[in-house]
Amino acid sequence: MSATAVDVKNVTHRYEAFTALADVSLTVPTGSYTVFLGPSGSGKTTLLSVIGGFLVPQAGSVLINGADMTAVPPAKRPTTTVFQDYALFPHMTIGANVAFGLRMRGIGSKERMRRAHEMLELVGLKGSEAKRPHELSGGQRQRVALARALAVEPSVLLLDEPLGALDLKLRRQMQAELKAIQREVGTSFVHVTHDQEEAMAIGDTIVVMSHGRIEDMGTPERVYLKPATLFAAGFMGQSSFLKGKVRWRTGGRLDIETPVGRLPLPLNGSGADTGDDVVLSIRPEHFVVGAVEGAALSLGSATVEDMTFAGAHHLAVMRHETVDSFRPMVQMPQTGETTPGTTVALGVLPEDVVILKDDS
Amino acid sequence: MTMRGTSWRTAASALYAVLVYGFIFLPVVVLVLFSFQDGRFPIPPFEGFSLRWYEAVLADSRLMEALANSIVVAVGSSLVAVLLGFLAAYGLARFALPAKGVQRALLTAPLTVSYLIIGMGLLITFNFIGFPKSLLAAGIGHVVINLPLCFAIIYSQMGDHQANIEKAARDLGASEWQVITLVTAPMLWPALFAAFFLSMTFSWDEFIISFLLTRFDVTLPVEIWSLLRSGLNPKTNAVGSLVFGISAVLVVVLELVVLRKGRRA
Amino acid sequence: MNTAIKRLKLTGAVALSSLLAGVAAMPAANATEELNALVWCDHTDPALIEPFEKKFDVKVNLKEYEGTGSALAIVEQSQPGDWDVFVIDGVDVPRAIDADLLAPLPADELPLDDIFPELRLESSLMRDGKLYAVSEKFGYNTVSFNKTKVDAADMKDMTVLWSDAYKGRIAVYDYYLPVIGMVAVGLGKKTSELTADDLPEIKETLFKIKDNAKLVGEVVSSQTAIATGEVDILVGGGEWVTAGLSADKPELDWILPDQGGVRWSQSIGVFKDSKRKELATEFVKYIVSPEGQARLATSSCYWAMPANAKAGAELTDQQKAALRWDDQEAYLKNAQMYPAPDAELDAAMQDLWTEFLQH
Amino acid sequence: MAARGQRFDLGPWGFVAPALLWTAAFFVAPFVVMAVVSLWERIGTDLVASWSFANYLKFFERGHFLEAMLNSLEVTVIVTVTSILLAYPFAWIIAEKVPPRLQRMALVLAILPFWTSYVVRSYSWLLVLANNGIINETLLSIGLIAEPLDLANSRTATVIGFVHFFVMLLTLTIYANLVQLSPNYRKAAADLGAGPLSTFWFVVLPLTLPGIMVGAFLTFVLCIGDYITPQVLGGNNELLMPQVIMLQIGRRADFPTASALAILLMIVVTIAYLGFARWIRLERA
Repeated sequence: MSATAVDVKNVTHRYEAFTALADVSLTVPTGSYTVFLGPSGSGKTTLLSVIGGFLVPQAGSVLINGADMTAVPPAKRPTTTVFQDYALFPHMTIGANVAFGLRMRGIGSKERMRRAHEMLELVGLKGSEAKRPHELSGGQRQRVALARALAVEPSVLLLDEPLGALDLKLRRQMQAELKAIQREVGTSFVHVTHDQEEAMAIGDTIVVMSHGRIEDMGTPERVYLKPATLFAAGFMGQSSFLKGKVRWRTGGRLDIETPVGRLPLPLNGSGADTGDDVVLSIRPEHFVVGAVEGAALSLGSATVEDMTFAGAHHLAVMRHETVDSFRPMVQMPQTGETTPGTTVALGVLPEDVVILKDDS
Repeated sequence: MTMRGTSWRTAASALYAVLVYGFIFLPVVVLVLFSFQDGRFPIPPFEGFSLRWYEAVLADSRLMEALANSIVVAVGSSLVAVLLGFLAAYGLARFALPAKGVQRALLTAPLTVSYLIIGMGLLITFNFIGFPKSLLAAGIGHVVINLPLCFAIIYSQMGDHQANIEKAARDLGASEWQVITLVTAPMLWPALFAAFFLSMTFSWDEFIISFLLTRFDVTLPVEIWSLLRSGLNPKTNAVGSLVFGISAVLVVVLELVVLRKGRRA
Repeated sequence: MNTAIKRLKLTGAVALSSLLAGVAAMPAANATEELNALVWCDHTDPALIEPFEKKFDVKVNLKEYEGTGSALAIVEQSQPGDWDVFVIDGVDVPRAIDADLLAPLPADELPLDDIFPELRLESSLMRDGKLYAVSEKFGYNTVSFNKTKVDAADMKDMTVLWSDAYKGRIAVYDYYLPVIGMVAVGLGKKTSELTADDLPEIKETLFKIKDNAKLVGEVVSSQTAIATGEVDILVGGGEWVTAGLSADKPELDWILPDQGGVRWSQSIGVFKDSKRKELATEFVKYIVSPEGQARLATSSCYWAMPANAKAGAELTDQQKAALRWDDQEAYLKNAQMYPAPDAELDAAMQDLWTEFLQH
Repeated sequence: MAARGQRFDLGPWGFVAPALLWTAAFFVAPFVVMAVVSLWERIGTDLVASWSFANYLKFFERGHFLEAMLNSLEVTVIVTVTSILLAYPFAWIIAEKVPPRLQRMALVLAILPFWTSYVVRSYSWLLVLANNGIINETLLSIGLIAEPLDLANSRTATVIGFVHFFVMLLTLTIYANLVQLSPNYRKAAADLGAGPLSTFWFVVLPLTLPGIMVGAFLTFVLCIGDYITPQVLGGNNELLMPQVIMLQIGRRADFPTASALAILLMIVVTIAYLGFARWIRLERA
C-alpha cells in the first residue's frame, strides 16, 4: 500500500461565478486522520466530494493509493462517505443498512450479516440489527452511518460534517470515539468540519481552508501555535491582532514598529523582511498580565471592558490605553478581583508572538 | 374568555360539525336505506326490508362484467401512471436537464383541463387514426388524467435528503438500477402508494372519459349510467351501496393498517 | 414491526392476485362468436337476449343509444365491420339506407305477414324491392299522467299542455323528434309534411310548454319524476312509461288526445359491413318471432306493443291489458308517424331543441 | 454542492421521456387535433375542412351557447364560494376541536362518501331532493312546510350536488393546510395581544390562503367541466357547457362545434388559472 492515501493535484472547480476550489493540492498520508476545517463556502465539502467521486473537478486530478481516480464514479473508488444527514436507508433495518455495501459487492447474506454484526459491535451498537433508523437516537444513527461506510473496508473514509447534528456533549464524546475507531481500523479518515475545537481534538493533520484555497496545513499544535496565515490564526481559536511594520531584519531577529512601540522579536518561523507590513497575532493565554518582567515585552496597559466566565478561566476584552484599534482578548485567572474598569499592564513573551504577513 | 363563552363555542362547533356530517352523509344513508326497499321505488315510504335488489345486481352479468372492467382499468392505468410519474419525477429531481420548468408544466398541465375535454380530444384523435373504442382507450385516458397527480405527489417527496440517501447507496457500490429498485422506490413507498391509491380512486369513479371511449367493455360508472337511463329501481341503490361498502371497508382498513404505520415511521 | 409489514404485503398480494384471478374469470361467457348490436335500451334485458345467446352459443354485445342521431354518431365513430345489428326508428330507415349502412334482408324467411299492417311500412323499410329492415315494436308518444291528480278529461285536449292549467306539474321527455311531432299534431299539422316554415310556430308552443314544465328528462328522469310525484304529467310519455310500472303504480295512465298522437316504431336490420351477416339475420329472425316479440314487448327498460300480431299468444292477459292490446285498432288510426326530417331540417330541429332546453 | 448529472450520465432522458411522450401523444396531440377540427364544419353528415371560424362565431351568435357558458360560470362560482364557506369552518373544527387522536378518523369519515360511485351519488341526491323525497317528507311531517319544496330538477339541485362533492374535497385540502401551520404562529399572535378573531384574520387565514386557492382552483376546473351532476340533477331546465358539448357529440356527431366549444371552455379555465396562479404551484402542491 502506498504511503499516500489521497493525492490531490491542482484541483480547480467553479460553480458559475463562484470559485469553490482554486488550484488546490494536498496529500493525505495513509492511516492518518485528516480534518478539513473552514467556514461554509470555503470549499471543504467540495473538496471532499471531489475525493469521494461525487464531483469531477474542471481541472486537476485526484489519485487514491497512487491510482488516478479523477473521473471514476464513487461506487468504483476505494472510498466511502459518512453523510452529514447520515442518509440511512429508512426502509431497511440497521443490519441491512450496514450490510448494503457488501450486498452490492455480491457477498452472501450469511457473511454480510456476520460483518454487519462485527461493524455494529465496533461502533457500540451490538444487537441493533433488527431495529430501523427511526427507532434510534441521533448519536446512534451516526454510528450506524459509520459502520455502514466502514463495512466495505474502504481505504479512505470520508466524513462530511458527521457530528454537525449532535448536541455538544455527544459531539465531544463521539470525537473521542471516532478517533479511537480510526486507530483500531487503521483506515485513512478525511473529516470535514467547521468546528475548530473538533478539528484540534480529532485530527492528525488539519487543513484550514478559505475561499477555495488551503490557508494552512499541519498538526493541530503547529496550526494553532504557529498559524501560517492571518485567516488561519483568526479561524483557529481566538487571537488579538496588532499591526506593525518591520523596520529591519538582522539574522534571526526582527525589529517591528507597532502602535504600542517597537518590539524586538525573534523570527518565529516567519519569512518577514525589512519593510514588510505585518500583523502580530497573540493568543489570549499568551498575554502576561500585571507584572511584565523578565523576557516579557511590554505592550503598555489596557482597561478591562468586559469579562466572561469560561469555566477554567475568565476571558477579558480590553481597550488599550493609547491605541484604540488594539483590543486585546486576554485570558485571566479563574478566580481574581479584576473587574471591568480595572486597568492592567500587558506583556508577552517574544517567542509567543506569531508574525504574519498583512495581506489585508 | 370565560368558561361559559368556551362551552358555548364548543357547542356551536359541535352543532356545525354535526350538520355538515349530516349533509355529507345524507345521500349515502338514503342510498343504502332504499337499497333494501321491498318495492319498485327507492323513495319513501320504506315498504319493508328485502335483499332482492342485491340479488338482482349480483345476477346482472353486464354489471359484473363492468365491475371487472373497472378493476382492470383502475389497477392497470394506475400502475402505468405511477410508473411513468415515478420515472419522470426521478429524472427531473436527480438530473440536470434543460427546460425543467417547461417539462414540469407540461406534465402537470392535464390537471387544469376538464376530463370532458381530454376525453373528447382522445375520442376525435382515436377516431381519426382508427384506434377502436375500447377498455384500452379508456385506460389510456385515465393514465393521462392520473399521471400529473402521480408525478406531483412523487416529485414532492424527492428532496435533498432523499438525494443524499441515493448518493450513499451509489457510494457503497450500487448501480443506477440498484439505486432505483433497492433504495429510491422502497424509500418512497408511502408516496408511491398514495399516488397509486389516489389514482385508483379517480379511475374507479371516472365517468366521462370511459363513457366516450368505450364500446361494449364499459366500466362500472358507465354501466350504472345506462342502468339509470333504462328505468327507475332500487337496483341502482344496491349497486351503489355495494360499491360504497367495499370501498369504505378498504379505505378504513388502509387507514388503520397502512397509514397508521406510516405515521409512526 | 417487521412481521406486520410482511403480513401486510402478503395480504396485499393475496388480495390483488385473487382480484386479478377473479377479473380474468369474469367474462365468463367465453362464447365462440360475438354479435355487436346497436339498440334501444329495451334490447338489453337478459330475459330477451339470453335465450338467443344460448341457442347459438354466441355473445351479444349491446350498445344502447337514444335517438337516431346518437346512433349515427356512434356508427360514425366506429370502424366498418364493428357493428352487426341495428335497431332504428322506422322513419329513419331511409336515412340509414341513404347512408348505405344496411344490408338487404331475406324477406321470405321473415314472418312479414304476421306484422300489423300499419307497421309494415313498405315505403320506409323497402327500397327497389329489397327489404332493409323489419318493424319489431311500436308505441305512442302522447301524454302520460297520474289519474289521481289530474282530470283525465283535461288530457283529451292537448292544448291544455300549453295553457298554464298544470303549470309546474309537467315533465317533458327529452327527445326532440316525438315531442316536436306531438306539438305539430297538436297544432293540426301533419308530421310527414313538416318543413322549416313550421318550426317558428312549434318553437313558440314548445317554449310555452317549457314555461309550464318542471323538467325535461331522459327516460329514467322523466319516469322517476312521474313515479315519485315530482310531476303529474309527462309530455311525450305513453305506454312505454306506464305499462312497465302498472303493477306498482296503478294510478299512472296514458291517453291519446283528440288531436291524436305520434306513433313510434322501431325496426331492426343488419349492417352492410357486418362480418357475421348470417348470425345477425338469425338475431333479426329471433327478435321478430312470436317468443322474441313477447319478451321484447315486456322487456325491463320499457314495455310497448310488439309488431308481430302473433306475439299475443305469448303474452298474459295482464300484460296485454297493460299494453292495451285490444285498443290498438282505434289508436293506430288516430296516430301519425314520427317526423322524418332530412339532414338539414333535422339539424334545425336539434337547434330548436337545444334552445328549448335552454329556454 | 455536488453537481447532479455531471457524473451519472446514464441518459436522464430515459427517465423523463416516457411520461413526456405519453403526455405529448395523448394530451397535446389530441388538443392540436381538436383545435384543427374546430376550424372545420359539419355539413349534413360530412366533415368539411373549411378552415373558418364559423363554429366560434356560432358561439357568439347563438344565444343558447353563450347562455350555457354564463350558466356554467355562475354555477361554478356559486359552488366554489359556497363550498369554501362551508368547508373552512368544518376543517377548522376538525383540526382544532377534535382531539388529535380522533382527527384522522373524523377526516376519513368526512370524505368517506367520496367512495360511493359518483354517478350514483348524483342520482341519490335526486331521490333525497324529490317532492316526496326524504327532505320534503321530513319537513312536511314535522309541519315546517305545507307544500313540498321544489328542490329537485333545478339549479339548486345541481348546486347542492356539486357542493356536496366539493365540501369533502376542500375539507381535506384546508385541513391539511391548517394542521401544517405551526401552533407557534398562533401563540406568537396571542402573545402579542391578538384576540382569537384577529389571530384568525391576520395570521391563520393569510397563511392558509394558498392552500384554499389551490382547492378553489381544483373545484373550479372539476365543476365547470362536469357533465353528470347537471345532467342528473338539473332537470334540463338550463344547460351548462358540458351538456351543450355532449349534445353536439352525442346527438349529431358535430365534432367541429364540440371542439370549438371545448376550446372556448378551456380558454375560460385558463383565464381562471391565471387569476389563481399567484397562489398555485401545482407540481409542488
